[in-house]
Amino acid sequence: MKKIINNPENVVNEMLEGIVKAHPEYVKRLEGFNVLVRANGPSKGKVALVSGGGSGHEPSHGGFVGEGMLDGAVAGEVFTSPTPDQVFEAVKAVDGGAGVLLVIKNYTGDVMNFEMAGELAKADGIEVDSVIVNDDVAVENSTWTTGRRGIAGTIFIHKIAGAAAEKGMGLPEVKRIAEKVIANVRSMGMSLTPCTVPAAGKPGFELAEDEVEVGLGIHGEPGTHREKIKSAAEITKDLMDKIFADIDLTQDDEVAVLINGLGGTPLMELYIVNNEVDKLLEDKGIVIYKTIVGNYMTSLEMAGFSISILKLDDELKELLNYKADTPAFKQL
Amino acid sequence: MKKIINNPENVVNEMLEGIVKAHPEYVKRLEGFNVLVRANGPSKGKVALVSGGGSGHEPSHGGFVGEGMLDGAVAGEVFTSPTPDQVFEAVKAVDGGAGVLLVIKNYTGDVMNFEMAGELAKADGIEVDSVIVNDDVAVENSTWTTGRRGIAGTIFIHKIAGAAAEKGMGLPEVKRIAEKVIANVRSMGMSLTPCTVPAAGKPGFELAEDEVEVGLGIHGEPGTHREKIKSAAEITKDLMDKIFADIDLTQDDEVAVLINGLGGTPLMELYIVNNEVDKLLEDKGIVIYKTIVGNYMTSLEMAGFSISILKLDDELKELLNYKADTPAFKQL
Amino acid sequence: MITRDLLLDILKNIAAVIKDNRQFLTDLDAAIGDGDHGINMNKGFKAVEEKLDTVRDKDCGTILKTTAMTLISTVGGASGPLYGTAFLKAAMVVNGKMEIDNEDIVKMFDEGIQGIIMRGKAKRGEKTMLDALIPAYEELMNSLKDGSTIAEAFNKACKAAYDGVEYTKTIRATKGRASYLGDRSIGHQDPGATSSYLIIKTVADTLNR
Amino acid sequence: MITRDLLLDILKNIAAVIKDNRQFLTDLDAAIGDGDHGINMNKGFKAVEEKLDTVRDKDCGTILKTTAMTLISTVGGASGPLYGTAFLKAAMVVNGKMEIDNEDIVKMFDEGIQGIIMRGKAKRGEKTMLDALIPAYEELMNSLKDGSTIAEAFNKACKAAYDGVEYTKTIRATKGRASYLGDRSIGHQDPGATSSYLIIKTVADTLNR
Ligand SMILES: Nc1ncnc2c1ncn2[C@@H]1O[C@H](COP(=O)(O)OP(=O)(O)O)[C@@H](O)[C@H]1O
Ligand SMILES: Nc1ncnc2c1ncn2[C@@H]1O[C@H](COP(=O)(O)OP(=O)(O)O)[C@@H](O)[C@H]1O
Ligand SMILES: [Mg+2]
Ligand SMILES: [Mg+2]
Ligand SMILES: [Mg+2]
Ligand SMILES: [Mg+2]
Repeated sequence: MKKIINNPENVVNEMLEGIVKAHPEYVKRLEGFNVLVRANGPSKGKVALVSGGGSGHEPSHGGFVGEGMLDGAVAGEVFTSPTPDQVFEAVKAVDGGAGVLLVIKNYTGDVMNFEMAGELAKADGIEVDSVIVNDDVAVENSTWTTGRRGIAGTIFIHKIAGAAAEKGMGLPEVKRIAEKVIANVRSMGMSLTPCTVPAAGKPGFELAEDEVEVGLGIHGEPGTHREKIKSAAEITKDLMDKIFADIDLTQDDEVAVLINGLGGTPLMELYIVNNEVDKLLEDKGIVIYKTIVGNYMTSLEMAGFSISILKLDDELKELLNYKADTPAFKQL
Repeated sequence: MKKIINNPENVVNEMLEGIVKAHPEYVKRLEGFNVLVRANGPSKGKVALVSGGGSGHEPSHGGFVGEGMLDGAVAGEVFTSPTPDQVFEAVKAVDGGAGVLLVIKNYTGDVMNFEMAGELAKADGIEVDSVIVNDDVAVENSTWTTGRRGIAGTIFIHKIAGAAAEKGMGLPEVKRIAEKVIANVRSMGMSLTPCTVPAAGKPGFELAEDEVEVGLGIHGEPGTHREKIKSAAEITKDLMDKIFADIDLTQDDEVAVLINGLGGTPLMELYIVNNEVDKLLEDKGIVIYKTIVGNYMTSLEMAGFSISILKLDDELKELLNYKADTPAFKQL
Repeated sequence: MITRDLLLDILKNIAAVIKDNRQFLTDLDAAIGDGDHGINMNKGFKAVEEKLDTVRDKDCGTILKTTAMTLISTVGGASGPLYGTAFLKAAMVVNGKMEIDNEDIVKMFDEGIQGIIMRGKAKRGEKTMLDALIPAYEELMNSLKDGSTIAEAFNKACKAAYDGVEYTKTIRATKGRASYLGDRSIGHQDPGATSSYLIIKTVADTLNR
Repeated sequence: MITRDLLLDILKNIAAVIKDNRQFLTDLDAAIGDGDHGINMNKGFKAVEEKLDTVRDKDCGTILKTTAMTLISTVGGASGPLYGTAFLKAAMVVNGKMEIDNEDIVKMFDEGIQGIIMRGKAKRGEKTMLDALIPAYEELMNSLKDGSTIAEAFNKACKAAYDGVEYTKTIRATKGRASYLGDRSIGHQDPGATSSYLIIKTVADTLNR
């Protein structure tokens, strides 16, 4: 294992310290917890958004704490859902009296831990609701699995529901918006290399020099299948075909595109992928309203990427364009 | 070679297409050239900034084209300086009548190609001047080398000289500001893995599983020496010691910090490094005015990082804080 | 009959066994999950062991509730809330008691399993810890009915849990992270079922000493 | 005496030799530079070869000027401006001429080297292309003075260039990218000196056919 770290058991703590020291104008840490909240929070009368999950997905989730996006982010151990007490602490800290929306990615552990936290918060008299993000079309439907996973499409929920909250909408409205985004976003990814959880010390899986893993999650868990590496055009087409099959898109529909790097893939390759995505959308007469390219929901140093497509309407467009000012996502 | 690309010979072209398609509100491409300029440029009466170099450093340099930073970016082949005709074309396209400043990193090829372009532009009646960035303290002084290299500290020149130009300063002033930044910024980097130029098809060097390369440039060229991998604290201290030895910093001085990822290193590790940098600066009573953490000047998929420290005064602070709106660097 | 001291022993021994099997459980999870099950469980039971000192002289319910809360707040992932809920439900059965009788044990086991089902919404045959726990529970109940001692009954339960783990190799996961693998999960044993087996085995071994 | 057709042949042959040595030059550059010298040079001379068709019936100066401009606008890196400038300076010597005589050749070679020095500010002994070119030039000049034919003179120049390349192995680079390596550049031959040797060798081989 070759990493720039100190003690593998202490990476989350040191990382959180490093984030707070880098961005004190945006975030502060809840003393004794792996929770980042807005430096100037809580915002009185504003619905608060709390997201989180295992660490190793940076800049998710702490990087999106700030104006127009999250109010709090809870960091579990690497690739491990945070525990209910941590989430509960975040909820208490960000509640400004207008209630808290939990943004949960659909992994058994995340769902259970966040829901337990929600129960604790409700028992404490805090208004809490939650949405479950499940954008990953690589996973079969819920007859055979726990349902689709939440992956990079989550960024759109943070951005758009975050804008709704910032604009002063109430908890039911913010939840409705978040669910609209969830209903309209689909993603799929692939990877060229595994990644190594520091505490594990060795890669989660192995890939031959000419092999790629298709449809994998964001925790280094194996994907749907392996295949020989193909050209960027072919890989992109495969992923887009799966996305197209799962979302109703017709000519003149408007979409937002996220080409998300998994941590070890250079921007050069992400832009080459974007070039292919653009062609495929153009072929169908679909209008690209906004494109985001970069590392937003990563899996440590894994090489690979995911594509997320969000179908937009006027309401989502306006919220997508709303100002955001966070360490990792800014929009003027 | 495992990359998400199509034809290795065509990566720069496809990448530039992908950038323009992702960010049409920021950049457009000069037809037939590997040059990106502001979508709404040239800005009449404003000094224009042109930067560039080999490709493979994304988001440098095209990602910094936009309000408050660059007016044009010239992309060479991967890790190869662009040719004079390309730079010349960029200069012609961005000139708004107030002259053009070339930001050149101190590599023999870059200096010669950009200077030839400057000569062509002057012959064409355009007011052109240039600055040469040489922030890399890993390299010995110019008795033994062509002088220190330009690496990630270049971002500060783009940001600060870009702000000066945006504020309406004249070419000599913008140049003075750029040179002040150059005089006050020092950087040093290290890597855990090599990277592979697509057209070459194999890594530029090899490293054992427990070895790191210290003080290397941003083109995969070997560094000053190799050593066994150490802890983040030790590695950071080594690099900071070299930086401290080269820049006059005393108690209460204010600095900006850039922890720059080389492309394959996760943000988690960069933040762990930032935590160490912060401690070392604090120990000396040096005040951190602003910190930037992320992939800004990369070497394809190389794992590793560099630290840049910029000593600030009131003028530089004001310009550093000035609004910027580009694909890869935004400041509200 | 399990005395408070025996209960404390059992918990300490579980912590030791989980620690010994940290890498094994992690490797099992790496094959079909995300490779953290051993790390998470070890973190949790290490914390439990440390916490036990503070409740040595409390009743069995308090000891088990403390165990549950510690697991919930340290393990994380899927197994944290599941084991945590199981211990919490079991704790409620022996609230205030200084000893646990055989009837309690059956009830605790049943409540624990119901807690896991409530929290995780899985059923037997979905390649989870339930595939070790439910057969073990059934075997325990039947053996006690047939007149076995508690130590004998746990030996049989342990055997059933083992078979349950073996059975998870033959089926496809439809719950938890391994479900994403589809048929590729077949052939691998479930990490959570394995940790459940190890826990039951440790109870049996401790009782048989 | 080099006729226009011979000049065109030489340039075509250089393109072929550079192509054959693309990987070799790149590997040399990977060791002490950034591993692109062969790629860059090949790109440049391939473009030159394609461009030659458009200037077949022009004078030697135009042919060489076209070569220079093509190299400048395709090679990039350090070697692009350097070789480009060298060819540009050499072109100026034979402006309008349909043939190149021995005196021109010496002058062209000298002017080319001066161009490289002007552009790159290096001198002999800094582990650059100059360490192949300057000894080759001196040998060429002396041989011609001593009455050698141009073909013989280029053979000797080629030998001197080769020795120059060998010499670069023994010294530390103080110019170009290899200078960053400090003493670690010792033991490696300079890629630019090697491409210069290959170019001179190709001239020699073409003249000797
Ligand atoms: N819904 C569920 N019900 C019961 N057990 C489950 C469920 N989901 C997962 N598990 C168990 O949890 C184990 C994985 O635990 P662990 O690796 O700690 O969590 P995670 O999958 O979040 O990383 C699986 O092997 C399985 O036995
Ligand atoms: N200042 C200089 N003067 C003469 N030759 C130089 C100079 N700098 C570099 N070179 C030559 O250029 C060669 C490297 O060329 P190339 O790899 O194409 O450029 P780059 O170093 O920009 O990648 C070196 O091997 C050396 O011979
Ligand atoms: Mg996990
Ligand atoms: Mg180069
Ligand atoms: Mg797991
Ligand atoms: Mg080179």
